Amino acid sequence: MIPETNSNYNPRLVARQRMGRAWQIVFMSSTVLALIFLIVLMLNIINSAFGLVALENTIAPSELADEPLEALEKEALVGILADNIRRNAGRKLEREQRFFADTLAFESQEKWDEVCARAEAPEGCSSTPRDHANVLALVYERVVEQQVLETYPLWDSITRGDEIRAEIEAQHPGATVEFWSWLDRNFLTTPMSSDAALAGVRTAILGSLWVIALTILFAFPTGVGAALYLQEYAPNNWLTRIIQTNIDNLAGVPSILYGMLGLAIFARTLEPITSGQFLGVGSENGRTILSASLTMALLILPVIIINAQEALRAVPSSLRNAAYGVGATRWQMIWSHVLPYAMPGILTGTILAVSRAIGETAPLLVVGAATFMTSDPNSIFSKFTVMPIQIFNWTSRPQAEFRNIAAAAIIVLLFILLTLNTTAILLRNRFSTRR
Amino acid sequence: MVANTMTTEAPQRIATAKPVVAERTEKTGTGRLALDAQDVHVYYDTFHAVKGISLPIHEKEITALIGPSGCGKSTLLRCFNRMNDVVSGVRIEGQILYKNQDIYAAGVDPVAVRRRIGMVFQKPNPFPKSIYNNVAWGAKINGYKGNMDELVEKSLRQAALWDEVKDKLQQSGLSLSGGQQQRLCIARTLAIQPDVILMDEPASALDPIASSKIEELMLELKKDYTIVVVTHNMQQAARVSDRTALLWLGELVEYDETQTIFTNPSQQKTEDYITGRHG
Amino acid sequence: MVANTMTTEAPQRIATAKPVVAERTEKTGTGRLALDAQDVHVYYDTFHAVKGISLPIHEKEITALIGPSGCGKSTLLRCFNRMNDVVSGVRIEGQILYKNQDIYAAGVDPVAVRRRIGMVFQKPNPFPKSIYNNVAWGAKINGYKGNMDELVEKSLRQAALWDEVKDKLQQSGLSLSGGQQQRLCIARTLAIQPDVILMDEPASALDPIASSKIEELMLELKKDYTIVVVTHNMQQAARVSDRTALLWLGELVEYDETQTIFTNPSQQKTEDYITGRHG
Amino acid sequence: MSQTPQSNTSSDVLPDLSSRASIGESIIAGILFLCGIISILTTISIVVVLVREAYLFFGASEVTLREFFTGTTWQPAIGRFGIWPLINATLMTSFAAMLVSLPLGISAAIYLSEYASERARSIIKPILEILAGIPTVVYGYFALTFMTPLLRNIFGTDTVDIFNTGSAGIVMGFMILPMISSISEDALRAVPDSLRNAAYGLGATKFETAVRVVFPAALSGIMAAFILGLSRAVGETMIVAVAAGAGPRNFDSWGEAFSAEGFNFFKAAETMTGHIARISQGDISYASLDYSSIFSIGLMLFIITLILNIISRSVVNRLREQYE
Amino acid sequence: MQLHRSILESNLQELQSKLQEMARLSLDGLEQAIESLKRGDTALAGRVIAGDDKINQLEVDIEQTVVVTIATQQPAAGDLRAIIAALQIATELERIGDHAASIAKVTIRIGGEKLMKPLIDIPRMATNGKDMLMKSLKAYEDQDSILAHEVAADDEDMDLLNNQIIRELLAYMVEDPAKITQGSNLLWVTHNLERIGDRATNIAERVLFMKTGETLDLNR
Amino acid sequence: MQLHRSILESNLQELQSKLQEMARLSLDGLEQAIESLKRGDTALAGRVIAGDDKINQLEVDIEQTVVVTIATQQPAAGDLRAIIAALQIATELERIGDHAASIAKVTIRIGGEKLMKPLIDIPRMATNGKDMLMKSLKAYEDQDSILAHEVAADDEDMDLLNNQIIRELLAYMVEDPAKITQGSNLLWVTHNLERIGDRATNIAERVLFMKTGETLDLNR
Ligand SMILES: Nc1ncnc2c1ncn2[C@@H]1O[C@H](COP(=O)(O)OP(=O)(O)OP(=O)(O)O)[C@@H](O)[C@H]1O
Ligand SMILES: Nc1ncnc2c1ncn2[C@@H]1O[C@H](COP(=O)(O)OP(=O)(O)OP(=O)(O)O)[C@@H](O)[C@H]1O
Ligand SMILES: [Mg+2]
Ligand SMILES: [Mg+2]
Ligand SMILES: O=P([O-])([O-])[O-]
Repeated sequence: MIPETNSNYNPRLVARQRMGRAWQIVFMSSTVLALIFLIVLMLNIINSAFGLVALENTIAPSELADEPLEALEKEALVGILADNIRRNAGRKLEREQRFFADTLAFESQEKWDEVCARAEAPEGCSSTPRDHANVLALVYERVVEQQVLETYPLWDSITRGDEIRAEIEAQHPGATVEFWSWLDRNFLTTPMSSDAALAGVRTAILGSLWVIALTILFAFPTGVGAALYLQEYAPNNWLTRIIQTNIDNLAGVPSILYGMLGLAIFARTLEPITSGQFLGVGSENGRTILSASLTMALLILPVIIINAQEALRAVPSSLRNAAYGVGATRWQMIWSHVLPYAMPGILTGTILAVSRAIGETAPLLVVGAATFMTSDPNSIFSKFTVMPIQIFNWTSRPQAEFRNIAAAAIIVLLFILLTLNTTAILLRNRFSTRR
Repeated sequence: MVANTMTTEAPQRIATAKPVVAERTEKTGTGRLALDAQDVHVYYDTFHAVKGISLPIHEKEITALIGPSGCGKSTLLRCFNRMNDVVSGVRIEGQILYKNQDIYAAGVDPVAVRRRIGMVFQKPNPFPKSIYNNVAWGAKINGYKGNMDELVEKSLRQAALWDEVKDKLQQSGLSLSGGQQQRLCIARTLAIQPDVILMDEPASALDPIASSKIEELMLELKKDYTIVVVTHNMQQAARVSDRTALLWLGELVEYDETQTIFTNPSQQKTEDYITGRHG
Repeated sequence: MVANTMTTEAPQRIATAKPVVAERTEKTGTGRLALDAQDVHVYYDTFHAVKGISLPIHEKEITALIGPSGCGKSTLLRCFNRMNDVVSGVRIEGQILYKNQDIYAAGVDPVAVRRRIGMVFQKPNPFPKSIYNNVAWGAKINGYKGNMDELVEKSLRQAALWDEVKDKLQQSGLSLSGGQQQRLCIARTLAIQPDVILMDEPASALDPIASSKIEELMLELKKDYTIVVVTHNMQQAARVSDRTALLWLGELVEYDETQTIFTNPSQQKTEDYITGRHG
Repeated sequence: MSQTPQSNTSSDVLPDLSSRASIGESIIAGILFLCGIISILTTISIVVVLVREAYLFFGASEVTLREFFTGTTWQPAIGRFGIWPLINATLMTSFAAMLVSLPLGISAAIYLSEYASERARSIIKPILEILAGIPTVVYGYFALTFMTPLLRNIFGTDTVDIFNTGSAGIVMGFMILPMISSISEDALRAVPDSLRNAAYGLGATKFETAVRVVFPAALSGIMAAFILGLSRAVGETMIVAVAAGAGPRNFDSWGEAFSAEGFNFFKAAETMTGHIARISQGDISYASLDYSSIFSIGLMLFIITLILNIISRSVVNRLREQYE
Repeated sequence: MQLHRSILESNLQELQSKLQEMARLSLDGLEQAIESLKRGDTALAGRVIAGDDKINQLEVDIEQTVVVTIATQQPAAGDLRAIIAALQIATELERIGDHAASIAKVTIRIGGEKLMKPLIDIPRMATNGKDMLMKSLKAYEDQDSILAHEVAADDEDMDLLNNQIIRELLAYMVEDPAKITQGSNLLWVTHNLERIGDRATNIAERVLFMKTGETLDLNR
Repeated sequence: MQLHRSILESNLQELQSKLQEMARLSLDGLEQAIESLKRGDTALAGRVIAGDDKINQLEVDIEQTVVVTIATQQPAAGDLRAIIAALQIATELERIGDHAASIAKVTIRIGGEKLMKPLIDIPRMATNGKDMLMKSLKAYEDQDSILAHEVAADDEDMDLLNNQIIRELLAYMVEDPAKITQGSNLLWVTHNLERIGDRATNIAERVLFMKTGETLDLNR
């Protein structure tokens, strides 16, 4: 020990060091708590996305055929359909999409010709026939009519699987018990359905992609342009200050208000444009991908601008001086030095903003996402739904199995976001270490 | 644009002004003026940073600007190639003659001025590009038509950097040490073949060794270029410059040959500053 | 802990080592040692930054550490009050004796060491608190029992700052000029009444005028304190210090009275460095 | 001035210093300016939209401004438009959120910036960023499927409703936590190391350095984090839409509104944002009072968050000045 | 806070006071040497010769201080000129000390021998030399260039006086060859005194240099 | 990139070459002065006296260069000692020039008068002095301290020779009072030559100072 020799001071070192250690534990625990929360959240979702389900079929597949249904030819499957559903329902299916290219399964040829001759011919008249998987799905949906009686979370399924099986045995004697992953290939590739067991997220994923692609197209150039204007060109006057203040404030406006803006302006006032009616195509109203994208673009624009400004501000003024010093014009300076230097920062900021946009729900809810949509979007004037809307929709439903597919959809969404965020972080780290 | 006689006699007109601008026999230089600041005032919004300074800059000599912090050295220096235009809220009065033209006259493009009057800054600021491109870029945008490889080599040689970098021209300019970076910045300026090189504390961010290399380089360069250098380091001004101007609160206290300033200044203020008795 | 005789004879053991540590008759100081570094090595992870330096620091004198950038001056200085402990990946070997104790011995709390061996940094770093609290804070946490107002006034007076700030003690320390801030930082250190004050380029961030004020202050302070100062500015070392140590690539080249180092060094490397012929 | 014979023979060639045509430069500047203006248009649109619809709303015969601000019931079906129930719910969820996020967030920030090793930081920081990147609807899901059952387990199913503000608020707190800890940490790390060195140099312990030097120096940044977090909580929609309840908790009188029951965290309630989200779902008619009523709520929301933002920015600016 | 460059100033101070010390010692030496000559006091002369060591040592000290000051304090302008002047004045003073010693040596050489005539002009010359020296030192201390110029004027008188004494002594010697040895010794004394005048003039030159930075030659 | 402090080195170079020039001029002056004395060539003597101006000017130049170099180049250690040494050597050389002029003045004072005896010892002394001077300058150029010590040893011979000449001249004068004037003039010449030896020794001292930083007194 170094003794205190100055009698004017009494440092009480031991006590001070002890107090320091106590608080350090407090600080660390808080951090750990936040991490625990994240883990619990993830586990909770995984817990719901997988697990045992109790199933009951109206007709057991074994009663329909000797072999497993999957092994049957398409013709046989259509035969099963024809045997088990009402003819009207069959016709309806055929009008949506025909079963065979050459023959008709439910409709008579004359009736078919007549229907197809109408001005508004159904899609089935022109579409390619249903494939095997489609027909198989129809068999399950319409004939086997598998119903989910009960679902169990993963944790319970693992820890007390036998108990659960016994329980189900007791309550639903005819039911089968299966271990399901709610997240599977089918889930990703099938469209929405009102039956949780059959529903998928394809439409929503495609919707999200459309909306985001368009959003980036609108927001990125504008955002970078605005940032360049503010950082490199704007004179220091009232207008600039107003723009700046305004952008800062916009970044803090709750997202739902953007939704209201989108609703009032894009979906309603600009309906003729956003619906595509001015081109004679598209939907009946303005609640389209275009409206959604424009809304989203406005929403993330301030974020992009602010991030880009930050990145531009990080460009050392010495670099600008250097360029001027060798006789560069302003744009030469920006194009050759400022932008390349700031681009990683700008991209990082943009990716983060975009990943926020992907997860945004409220504004699109307000702009008018379709809550139930089975056909894929195919133009900017299509109706739309997106992943988070789908999740919200499923979460809000009372039936337990929708929670399970909501969880599965969440995993998909989180996976996309995680990928984007990781890209952003890697990008940032790579360029921050390079300097 | 004002046609002005730019001769060694030019400073006469200043002789009547208070700051004593002495003229002696030249030891170095050509005896002509490279630049001639005439009654220059600079305002930052309302702040009067440079107060009517007249300063003839002699060709192929090193002129040093010294003075306490905030006295307007950098501001004055940046007037010489209109770098102040980049700063917002600056107003400049007076004339700066370069080859008989006022560089502040209407119709003069600051970009053209900067091409003739290059600048080197306090902190080495190479572009985050390869060494080669650092040197070539300025020449390229200024439409250099000759052999670029030769120009790059020549500029790097002149900046006493060639031997150290000739095997790694494609490496980033940022991979060099501070002193090398500063010489790279000088090479970059040389590549646009200016007449005058302005340097704002070019060695103050460097350690003494790198700093003396820059000093040696300046001495080498003055054979071909006119150099105006701002420095905080009085001893540095003493070591390298041919003429020294002492600024104080935006005014020119004294401007004379460096050896006179440092051995026998005519103003008491200079004497006090030089001898370290600045109160 | 090693009980070591701390007398003027202590440096004898070094005489056998290569760097010549000359002992002359004292002009100032008490003739005793305030600190005694013995064969100190510092490693940053695997990098050997300080290579077995032995350096006796004389009480109530100013000892200057000079040398080219990266030679380990700051690293060595920070060993003297265990500030290196704050840096991760540092390993220190050897002993530094303070009042017959090795400050690196097990059981020595670095906090206690720093309380006795204060430090002033390159960039003025006042706390964003009032001037008064800047000075009082360190004393307070160290359990100062006397009259705080008096201590603050005394410390500010010692730091030659009292007259400039006595009417605005409640203003933020950051509202002062750079030079004043640095003197505030010195006052803050004085308020904990250390024995030794370490200064790492205390004036290098300041302009020449503020810088000379710090130099004057150091001369004033050495009446009561032992000062070890790192400086890039050789001339500054020459001006203020009683002894100068030249470091080179982590080794001690020469350590002697300043006037000997600057007029008649015994090592050729010192001569070259001092005369500016560092290649 | 007289031309002396020696005059400036160096001017072999008079250099051309005149302006080059720079129309391209001007066009670019113009385009960039237009980009900057878009943000102004956005704000104007928001204000115009909100104010116009709100004006229609207040112009309707069923609604009076007085009732809007003094009523304690929001029941459009019977023409009762007192906004308090919605504000009350917003306050409750926000309060719960801040109660969770502030102490945890700041503690975590101090830990990360002052104590954690570089390695620990490099692991924990991105994880917290993940937390910040999770869409709010997922938090809503979590509140509904985990937090509420947990609360019901602890406090009993009778006390705790399936939809309740407490669960939404707590989860919202964790949603905001990374934001608070990240901004606070930035503020703490923005405190220059030289200040820490100064404290160590005076014989301060690590804790004293962190809490008595670094923390106060970063206080305005931390304040800004708090206010931004609050603003975020007030504007948050999906968590409350999913977990807090799907109908305003109406009160018969102000007395009831300010009774313990009025602030019961275990009961369902609908916040301003939750209400907007619910009403705007589905095909509401643009001409209906429902439609314009949500714009009046939106206007309130806009004003509240605007004020919070302005406060936080001025705090941040003060921080900036301090260090420049 | 006031800036005064304490070390530089204390060094300048030190130089100043050492110079004063030297001046005092050499003036004393001169006076005593003349006194010893007048009185034929060889013991006193011995003391003068011994005292010269002190003066020499002071010159060495001053030289050391000058080098250290230049090396460590980087003086410029007036300070630098003052330091260089101090160095050169010290050389002059050292030589004046030598001259005094030379005169004392004459005393010893002459021994107890009676002087060929009572000394009148030589002491007068010595007094003149002392006056010039004191004047030049005062000019140095006060940086008084007028006084410095006066010194140069005085030197002319000194030269006249010198020539007169030489003629006189030569006449004596021609008259009485027995006095040749003593005469040439006394010639030597006057020569030394004349040189002291030159030295004083040199000091005055240094003062002017220090004040103006111009080097002139007042001996011309 | 190699560092060489070009201005400082060119200044040092300049000092060096000016010193050499001074040395050359003063050696020439000395030689010619002795020659003029031997031959009674007053015209040559006149040229020697006139040539002294050049030497004086060089000293002023050197002084100026020294001050400028110190003020602008902040020399330290060896550089600084070399500069200070140059300043002091210049002073010595200037004085040597004066001595040569003094000897030349004697030639003029003697006029056409026949010398009382053929000059043998005086030219020998002059040659000795020249040798010493050359040696000391070589020591300066080569920083050769051994040579410098040799110079000091030579000075002892010089003093012996001087005493011998003085005795001899005095004897002549006592013998023939008519030769007193010329004799005392020749005494003056030997004195000047003796001083030249001292000067050379001083230069040697400076060389040692420059090499070691120690000031010693070889005259002791
Ligand atoms: N952009 C600016 N806006 C307002 N005032 C400025 C600006 N730049 C400089 N000044 C002020 O002008 C004065 C002169 O500044 P300048 O940078 O020329 O000083 P300097 O002599 O170069 O000082 P230093 O040695 O610190 O670089 C200072 O008082 C400074 O505060
Ligand atoms: N924290 C660190 N980690 C690794 N290496 C370091 C660290 N700090 C310093 N070094 C290295 O140790 C060596 C000595 O550094 P130090 O800062 O002591 O040098 P210095 O002499 O003070 O230089 P300067 O004059 O530039 O301040 C340098 O080579 C440096 O790169
Ligand atoms: Mg500047
Ligand atoms: Mg350092
Ligand atoms: O010392 P002096 O030979 O010049 O008298």
